[in-house]
Amino acid sequence: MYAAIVFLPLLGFLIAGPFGWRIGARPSEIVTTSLLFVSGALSWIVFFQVALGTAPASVSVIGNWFTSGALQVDWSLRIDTLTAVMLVVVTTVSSLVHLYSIGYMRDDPSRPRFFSYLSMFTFAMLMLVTADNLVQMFFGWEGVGLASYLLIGFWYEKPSANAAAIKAFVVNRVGDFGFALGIFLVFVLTQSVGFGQIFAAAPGLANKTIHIFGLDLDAMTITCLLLFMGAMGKSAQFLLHTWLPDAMEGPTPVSALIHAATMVTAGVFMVARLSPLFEQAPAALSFVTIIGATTAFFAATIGLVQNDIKRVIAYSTCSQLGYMFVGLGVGGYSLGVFHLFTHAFFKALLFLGAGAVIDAMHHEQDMRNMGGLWRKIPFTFAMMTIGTLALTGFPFTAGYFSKDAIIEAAFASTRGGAFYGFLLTTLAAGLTSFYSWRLVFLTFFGAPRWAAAGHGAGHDLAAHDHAAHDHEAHEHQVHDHEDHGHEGHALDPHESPFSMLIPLGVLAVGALFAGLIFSHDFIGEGGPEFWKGALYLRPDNHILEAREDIPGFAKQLPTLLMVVGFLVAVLFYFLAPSLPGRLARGAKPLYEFLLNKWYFDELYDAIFVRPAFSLGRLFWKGGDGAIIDRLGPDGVAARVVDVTGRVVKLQSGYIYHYAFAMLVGLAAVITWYVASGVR
Amino acid sequence: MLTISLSQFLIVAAILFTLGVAGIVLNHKNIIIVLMSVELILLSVNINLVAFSAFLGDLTGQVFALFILTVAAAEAAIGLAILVCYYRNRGSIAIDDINMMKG
Amino acid sequence: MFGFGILSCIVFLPLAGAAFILALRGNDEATLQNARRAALGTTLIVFLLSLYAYARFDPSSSAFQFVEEKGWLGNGLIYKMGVDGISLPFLLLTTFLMPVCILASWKSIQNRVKEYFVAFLVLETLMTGVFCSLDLVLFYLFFEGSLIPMFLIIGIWGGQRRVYASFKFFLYTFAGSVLMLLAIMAMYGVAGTTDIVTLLQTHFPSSMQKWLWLAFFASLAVKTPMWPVHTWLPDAHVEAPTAGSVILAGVLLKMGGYGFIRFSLPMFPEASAYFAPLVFALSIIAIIYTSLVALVQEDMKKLIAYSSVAHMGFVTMGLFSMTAQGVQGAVFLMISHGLVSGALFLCVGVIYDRMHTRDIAAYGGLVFRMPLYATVFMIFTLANVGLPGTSGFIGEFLSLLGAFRVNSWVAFLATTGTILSAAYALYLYRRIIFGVLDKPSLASILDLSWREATQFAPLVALTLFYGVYPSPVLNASAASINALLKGYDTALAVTKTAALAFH
Amino acid sequence: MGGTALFFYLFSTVMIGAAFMVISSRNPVHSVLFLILAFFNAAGLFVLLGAEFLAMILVVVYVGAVAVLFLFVVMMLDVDFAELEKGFWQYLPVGGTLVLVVLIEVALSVGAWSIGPISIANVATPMPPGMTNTMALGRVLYTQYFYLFQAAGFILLTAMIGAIVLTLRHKVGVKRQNVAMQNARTPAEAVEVRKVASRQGI
Amino acid sequence: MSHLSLALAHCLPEFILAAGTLFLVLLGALRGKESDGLVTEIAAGLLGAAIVVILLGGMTTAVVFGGAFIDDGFGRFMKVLTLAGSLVTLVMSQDFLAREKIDKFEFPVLILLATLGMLMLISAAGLIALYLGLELMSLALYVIAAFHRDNIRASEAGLKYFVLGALSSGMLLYGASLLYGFAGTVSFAGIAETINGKASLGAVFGLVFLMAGLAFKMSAVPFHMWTPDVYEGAPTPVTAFFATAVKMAAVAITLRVILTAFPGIASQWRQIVIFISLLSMVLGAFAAIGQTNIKRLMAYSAIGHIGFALVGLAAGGEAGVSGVLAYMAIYLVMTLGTFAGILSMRVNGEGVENISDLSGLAKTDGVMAFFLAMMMFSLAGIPPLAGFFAKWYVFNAAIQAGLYWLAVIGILSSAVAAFYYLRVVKVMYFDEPAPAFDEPAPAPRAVLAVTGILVLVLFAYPGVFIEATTAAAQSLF
Repeated sequence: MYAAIVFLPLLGFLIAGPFGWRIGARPSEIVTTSLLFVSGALSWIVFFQVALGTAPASVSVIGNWFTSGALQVDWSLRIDTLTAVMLVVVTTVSSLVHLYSIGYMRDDPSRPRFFSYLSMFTFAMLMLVTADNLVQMFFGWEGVGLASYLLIGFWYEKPSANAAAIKAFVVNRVGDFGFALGIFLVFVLTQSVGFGQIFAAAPGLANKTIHIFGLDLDAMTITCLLLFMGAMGKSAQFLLHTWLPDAMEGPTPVSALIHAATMVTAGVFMVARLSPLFEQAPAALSFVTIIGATTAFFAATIGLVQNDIKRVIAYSTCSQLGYMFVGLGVGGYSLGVFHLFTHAFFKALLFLGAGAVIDAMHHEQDMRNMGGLWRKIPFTFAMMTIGTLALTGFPFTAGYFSKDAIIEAAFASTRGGAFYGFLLTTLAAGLTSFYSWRLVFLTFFGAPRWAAAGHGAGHDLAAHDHAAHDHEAHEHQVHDHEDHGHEGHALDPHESPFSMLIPLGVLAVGALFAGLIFSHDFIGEGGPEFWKGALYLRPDNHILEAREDIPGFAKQLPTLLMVVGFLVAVLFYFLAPSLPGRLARGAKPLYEFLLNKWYFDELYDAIFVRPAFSLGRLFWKGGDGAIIDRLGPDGVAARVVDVTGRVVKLQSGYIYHYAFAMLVGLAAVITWYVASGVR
Repeated sequence: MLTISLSQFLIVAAILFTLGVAGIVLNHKNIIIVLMSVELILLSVNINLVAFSAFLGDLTGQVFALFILTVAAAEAAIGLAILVCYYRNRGSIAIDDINMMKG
Repeated sequence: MFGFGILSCIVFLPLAGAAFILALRGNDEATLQNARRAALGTTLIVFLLSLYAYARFDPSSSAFQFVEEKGWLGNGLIYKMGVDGISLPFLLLTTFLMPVCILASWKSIQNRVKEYFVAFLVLETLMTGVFCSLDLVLFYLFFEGSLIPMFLIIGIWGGQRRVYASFKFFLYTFAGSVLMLLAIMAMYGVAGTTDIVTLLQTHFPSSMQKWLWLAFFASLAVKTPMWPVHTWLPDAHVEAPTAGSVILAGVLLKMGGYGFIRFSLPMFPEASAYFAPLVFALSIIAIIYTSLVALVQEDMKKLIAYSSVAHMGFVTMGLFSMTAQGVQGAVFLMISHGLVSGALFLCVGVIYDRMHTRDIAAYGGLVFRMPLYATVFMIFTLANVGLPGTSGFIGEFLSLLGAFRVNSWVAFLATTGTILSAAYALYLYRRIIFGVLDKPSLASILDLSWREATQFAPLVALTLFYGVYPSPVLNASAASINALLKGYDTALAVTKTAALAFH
Repeated sequence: MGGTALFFYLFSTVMIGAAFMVISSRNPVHSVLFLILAFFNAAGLFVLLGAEFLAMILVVVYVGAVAVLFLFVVMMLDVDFAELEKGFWQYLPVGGTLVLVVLIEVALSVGAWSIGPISIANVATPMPPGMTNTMALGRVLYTQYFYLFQAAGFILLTAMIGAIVLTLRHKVGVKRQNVAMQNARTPAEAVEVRKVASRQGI
Repeated sequence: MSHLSLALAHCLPEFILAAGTLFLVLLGALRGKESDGLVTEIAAGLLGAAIVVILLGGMTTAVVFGGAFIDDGFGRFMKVLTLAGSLVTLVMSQDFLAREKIDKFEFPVLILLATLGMLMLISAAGLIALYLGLELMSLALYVIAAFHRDNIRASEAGLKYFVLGALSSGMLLYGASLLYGFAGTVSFAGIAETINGKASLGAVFGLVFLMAGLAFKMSAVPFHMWTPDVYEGAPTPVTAFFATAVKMAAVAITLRVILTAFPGIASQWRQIVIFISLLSMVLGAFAAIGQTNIKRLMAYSAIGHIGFALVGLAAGGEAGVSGVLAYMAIYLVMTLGTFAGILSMRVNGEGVENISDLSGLAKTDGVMAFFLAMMMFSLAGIPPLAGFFAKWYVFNAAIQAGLYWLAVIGILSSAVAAFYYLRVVKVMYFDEPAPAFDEPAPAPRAVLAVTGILVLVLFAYPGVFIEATTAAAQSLF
């Protein structure tokens, strides 16, 4: 059964991929989607058996992958509660996205390819979560990266999509770079990459020092930091986050599945899975907290001013991932995973909802060109509102349980960086509320700005975006391609087909109730029986208990800020629509700073991308051409020719020169002997 | 017996030899003089051989010298024949003109 | 004659094929077709023979197998053939790539067809000979001899600057190899024989080892090629015909790595340990430097050539880590790179045949007309990037792991190469395959023909198969490599412990 | 005693002087004449050394044959010697220095000549006592040196063939004497007897 | 008389050539113009007969004619090479001479005389015999260099060769006279006995002057200057003769003199040999690169190859000497093949000798291009062709003798030299075709094919060959 969960999507891929063009689009859709649903159903069974039930955790080895010296890597399936949770998240969201895509992609000629990619992604993700060793995890890790690459660049005729795809892959590779080094280090420390052995060896390695990179460092800290680097890349954490917003170039279902619900949470999963290691590295955990908190806040600030509906949600995702890491960082692994779980529902919901909006708007993504849609697409509006509520942590929705728990834990924790985490996540909670509602208001309320049809009109109507004019060109380029829907004729936003609406509904249920239902098991008293040791806590880690005992104000603070954020949004977009524009003008540098995403792209472009290209050019023309070739082969050849010229000149054709040469040779030799003192 | 030492003969021969070599190396005008320089070299060798022969009390040197004389005559004949042949083609025996082939 | 050992058959059978083609008279299409078929048939038979050898090969033994020995030059110079777990994969790689190359040349070579196939068959003899030789002089014979047909292949059937490239290729590698020849002579002086098996048991004096190592290095580093003696490779690749590039990247480069593992490491262990930092430094420079250079290339073949240099950097790094993972990884990476880079050159060849330009800027949006091609190209691009699940991953991973065990900085810097490789490979793919198909010249370009698909099919299959199940190669070589490492460690018993990075 | 030395120095000085003139003279004809002078003096040196036969041969062969041959060729080629007058001195510095170096070094070596340790007792063809130089040479030349003598013969043959093949030209239209035909002629073919009538002409 | 008949038995090859020459001179002189073809055939027959006589003859070593003549294994080996060179050259030359209208009967006669000189040279056991053999050879060579007497280049070549040759003979003689004066004897054995391991300046000077003369004949740097001009100017068959038979004889006598007369002062002559060997290898490699005339190219190639061969001599010992012998034998084969190719270079009856005339030969005459390319690769020393083994033997000897730097420089210059050989291949294979050559004469073509096959397959059966060189080398020690 376990194998079936993992390999059914692969089967789907193998059918829809190579043969999709032959069997046609509809069969491909049906095959992949139905296989996914089977897989999803099985996953729930596993979830009930393993997580909620009493079935034991198990590891089943499928076969040997490769063996070299002491290194043995198997293909295997590790099923425990953590895996089961992930299986449920992945297969559920994936199957829903498959279903949704049937509707969303209905006009696309490359549907078989799309569905095969989706299935392949699901397979890779499942390999990742079921891995019993780091290398298989790495396999899945890069596999999902590949799928992400392929799906971001799905519309390959778009230059921006291609660029975003490459960016995603390469930035992820930066993370994987750390991950790989981490794996190496783990192997060096434990002579194994299998989880069983690593986890067994981890306590013994606490506080051990290792000589690496010319320094003596704490073994577990450096190991965990390197591994976490992988997580940072995959989960788009601060510094390695730049690919995620650009990844929105992909079709919206992809954003929902990969860039919101599942793949990006792989980093969270990894840290949770490796909790036995991270528990031995408090310094690394502090780092996780700090990075997570920074991301949560930073992404939220950018989210405030974005105009592209998907980008707002993307930054929101980024921010929420930060929360998860804060949860992990303070030692509350279950908190992080629980937020992952709930987040999957509401963020997938938001994305799919956004997709429905975009679909309704004929592939318009700029919120400045929307407005007043709630009347046109009420169902979508409702779903989006539910998602927003869950995201902002409206009481008793999913986010309320999971997110607030993280903030509480950050407050309660005594670890390094925890207070920083608390502070920033709390602030971010307010910001989240603001931008989420801003999205809803701009999209569904106010005057319909799409009615005027055409780009320019939309812009003029948007009161707040004067300052953005400079960026028109840039923005234009970014969504040049999904806006072909409104070329010159009036829009008539419409509700999406049922295949799209059903997933929304299902997810909405999850977004509303997942927290309520599962918080007891995930993070409450039911935790130990639920997790059954899949997450390791050191005996001195009491964060889950401590979280319960924090003062009331700290508990209420996030909710309070959520309300404040909502009110500000109401103020800005209902009561005083001119205010955002004025504010943007008033604090122009800050606005610009946020609108340009803290200038990270520019910064990286300046310190990595462009130097890489100019270095490459320098090495090519200068290194290979001007130095190596010029001094090496070409230079030697030229010198040889010079020498030849000189030698040939000696051969003057004159007899006396020839005789002279003979005499010189003779004189040289006899002088040599006279000088060397032969008697 | 002789009062002139072997070395004196040898030095005379050496001078003659170097004169002959100089004639070839330094002469830049006339190929015939070069041929004559060759004869000088052979002469110096003969002096050497005869001197050694005398001082060693061994006839071999003289026999050698005799053969050298023979060969020298043959060599002169061939040399002059080639020279004539060349002159017929080129119309000159200036050394600087013997320069069709070089490099 | 040479007897009829299976290895001799494998090595010399192509010569028979070449003789047959030479004997064909006439220049009409039918004759040429016969020549093509003869070449394909010969290479296929050779491949089957090598498969048979593989089937009979005992992977649990580290000894040389199928050994044949005959007197030859006298004075300890013998005709000796044999394979062990290290050379067998290379032999198979060679015999496997040959039919593919013949297929790839089926249509694209239109002038001097017979000579072309003769050159290839002769080349096959020389290449397989390199991997089968158990006598150093015999090895050198094949090693150097392979320059001749390759020189002709580049020079006659190459591109515009073929003369420059072929000369550079020939003289560069020749100049390096002659020094190795001197070292071989010096070794002969010590051991009184050039029998590799005996030489493997011979201990060379420490000071001599360094010189010998350097001399071998001069040859092997050029062949591999390592930075900074790599500049012949881009030129040679760019100008060579497609199949020539495939062989060049697939097999000829591997001779360098094979030489290191067969000679430098086991025969000069002390020198290898002494010079390992140098190799590491050059390998890392190769990885980073050439990856960056690859990033800015405008010529497809050049880009792939530079990527080959970078990958061979991983190989040398892995080899000189002298860990089980490093060496096995290096061997596997060489095999994998042989398949992948060969396949990439075939990919370039496919569109070059159609458009007669290798200029990246001349392409774009091919996916619209050539979906199958795009898929194939994608698979090999990913394998080149070292994506897990493709053969490229195993080798890179193992060699990096091996290097990490020895020196963390080396592995750290080398791992950055994996980032850069992703960048240049995907960037290339994007520029050729993706984008809008707006160039009029491409409007009617055709997807892979059946013949082309046939030549890619086995490569795709192996690349993916080895990605998920690399054991056939790893297991075959394991015993020999373990023996190699054991010998190495014994030789360095004293120094090695002190040099351990981790304790 | 004094006489020998005197003649040695006389012959040597004149010979070297003449040799110098050979190579530096502007006119090749003069060079040839100086060459002859040098040979005569060398012959004198030979006589001093007791090699009378060689001295005579030198005069006969060189003066009588070789030098005359040179003279003949110089005359025959009829070169305009005025053209050939540049040169000798301008290359002297470099060439002369080198020649001088060789001379000094060789002189150093031969100036203190020491015959090898065992050679005197080991000579191949000791001078037979009480026999003239010519007779002694004659005795060994056709016996001990038979092989070399034959070789010298072949050298002369080569020279002959060479000189002929290079220079002999059968010019068309030149009448040559054909001895055989001349001898074979009979009066009958050569002479026609006619009766000629007086004061009529033929 | 039994003494003489014994001696004749040992110099039977020489006797055959000598007697045959006299007969041919008479025959030619008497028969006049019609005799040339016949004379050539008989001459070739004589050369062949001499080879047969040597191959079938005794395996003993004997010194005859009052210590002037030695018959030993080394001499027989080198004589076979020399005779083979002469024979093949003669056979190949017929067609060329006829077309150039210089097919006089004197040509084969002079070839025979030169060959006779070479045989005598190779068998010389004393200085006088050496000199006479050398002069017999040289005089004949002077003449045949200028044999095309109406051709200004040929006569210039003859003149240059003569003048410089005479100078070198003078040097050689001067050295010989010093050696005689030092040792009191002209026999090599006597000289060796006198020197007895002690290097005295007189003996060393004698050696140096002697070596200068011999180096000239081998065309080793710095006594090589005549080579390019003469190779270029002389008629092509003559050039082939120079490059093959003459080289064999010169190397043979150099080996013999050095090894039998000066074994005691090896450390002295080794310095000279290394010196000229190094210079020759380097100059041969560099100077050839800029050449456009293929005969001139072959001249520099010859200079370089002598350098390589001398590496073996520098190494000394049996291994080194057998290396030299092997080298020379292989070099003979390669050079004959190459010149067979050059002799076939003819367009519309006119001989051409520029490298560019070979352009695209692979397309116009694939067989010839193939074999010529084999020759070039072999000359460059690329395995598995014979040229590689030649280099293997000498450099291996050098390495075993500890001459590492000599070997390194030598082998690197061989890499430089590879360039110009490759250039010829490039011209033939990569360039667009020049006008096709005339239908080649059968003899050069056959020679090209036979030598090509020898060069190709030598590595398969080197056994007999190795044994022969080893045995020959042994007889010198």
